[in-house]
Amino acid sequence: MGLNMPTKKKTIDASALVRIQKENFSIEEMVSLVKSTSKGIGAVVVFLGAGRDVSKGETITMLDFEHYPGMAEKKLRGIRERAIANFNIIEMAMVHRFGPIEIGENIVLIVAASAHRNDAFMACEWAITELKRITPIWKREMTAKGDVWVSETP
Amino acid sequence: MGLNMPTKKKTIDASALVRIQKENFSIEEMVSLVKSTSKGIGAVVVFLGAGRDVSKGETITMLDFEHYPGMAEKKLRGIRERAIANFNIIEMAMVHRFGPIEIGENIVLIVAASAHRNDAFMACEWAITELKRITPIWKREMTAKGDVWVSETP
Amino acid sequence: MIIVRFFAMLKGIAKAETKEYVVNGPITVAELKAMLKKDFPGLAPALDGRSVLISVNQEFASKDSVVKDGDEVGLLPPFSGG
Amino acid sequence: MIIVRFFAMLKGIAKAETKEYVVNGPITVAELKAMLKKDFPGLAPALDGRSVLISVNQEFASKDSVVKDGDEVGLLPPFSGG
Repeated sequence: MGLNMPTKKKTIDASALVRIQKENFSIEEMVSLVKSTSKGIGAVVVFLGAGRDVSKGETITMLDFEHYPGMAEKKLRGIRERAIANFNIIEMAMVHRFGPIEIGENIVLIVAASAHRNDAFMACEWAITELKRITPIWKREMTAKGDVWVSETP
Repeated sequence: MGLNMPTKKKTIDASALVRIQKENFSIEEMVSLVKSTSKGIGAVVVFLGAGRDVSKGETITMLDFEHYPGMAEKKLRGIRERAIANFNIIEMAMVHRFGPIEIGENIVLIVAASAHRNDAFMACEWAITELKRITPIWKREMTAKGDVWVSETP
Repeated sequence: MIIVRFFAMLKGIAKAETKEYVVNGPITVAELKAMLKKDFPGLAPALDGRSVLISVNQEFASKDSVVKDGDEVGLLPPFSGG
Repeated sequence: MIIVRFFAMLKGIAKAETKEYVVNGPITVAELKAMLKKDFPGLAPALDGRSVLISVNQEFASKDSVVKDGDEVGLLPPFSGG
């Protein structure tokens, strides 16, 4: 009766799971896509980055993201592959937006799915840290004092 | 120009943020509700628990959750309040379902929102662990060998 | 009257969802447990072990906690939510 | 031809998005940097510092990496995605 049989995983094209896009994304849709890959998923951890109204004490009125088309996607695909190889997760999705982003809007989404929650938490946290470290994406903050390219990732 | 002014927080009734319900929940809706409380939110971490098809090597065909009405909600409200008091988060929402739940369906949702991501990760992980520890909710697994109440929380 | 609520597998063992007791004055949780074991012998192992928690008016209680007329007592087997 | 792409604040300093160089043979990243500094003196501090990374064909490169005809080079200031 299927005792100890590993649950089958459905393969989904990486281009659906890793995306850099101008338009907003649906959290529900990305979570559903990830969940659809395996009935063995018991835990999903999502990181959502949103535009804050204050950064280092400055009031922000708007954000603008630039990316290196091609290379940014490649780096995200690499992060997803390493996450799956190095953590005990079943699937991961990553979406980052570019272009103008209003305060409160979504910027980035990472979805990590595993059988047990600890693996999904670890992989999700690692992936967003790695994204910030190696993905060629740049943020410009519009403040009352003018526009500034953010050069430090906290 | 608002330098270092703490971003204002909008208070939302706890009954919208902490719920035990039979019907499914919308992740998007709960994340939006939490995000609506402050423009200072830069990071949202979500934990979603779903029904797995295998548990301890047994194939599961369906789940059924029972809760102690009143006490379960009270415990979740307490977890939310302690999360906000003890972690540097802005808001938290918690939803747990009861009744029959199919494999792959959503069971529990925790949404933690903060200015910076580390706080939201820590609070979200703490909250799901605490939920499992102190909330009077019980899971019954339907397997080929019969129905079993799960008595160990891993 | 004290109302005792059974949950999960305890409901199956007791073959009941609730049990009501009329008391003349306050009693302890330990005394209530003794009454329950008499009425539901099948619950004895669970009530004697450490894994079943007791709540009084929806707050966790100890064996010395006082239960009085109008109180609601819960017999809570190990939780498995989440 | 080698195409050099400027990003974020470097685009503002260079007042250009790209710069193309015709080369007779392979050169190193260090040699390409010297050419860029000559054509865009404003980029010198960024190119001499450690914070700007260089990519060749969308992979991170070092100063000794070889750049040849048809390659795409990226001048990448510190990332701030996420």
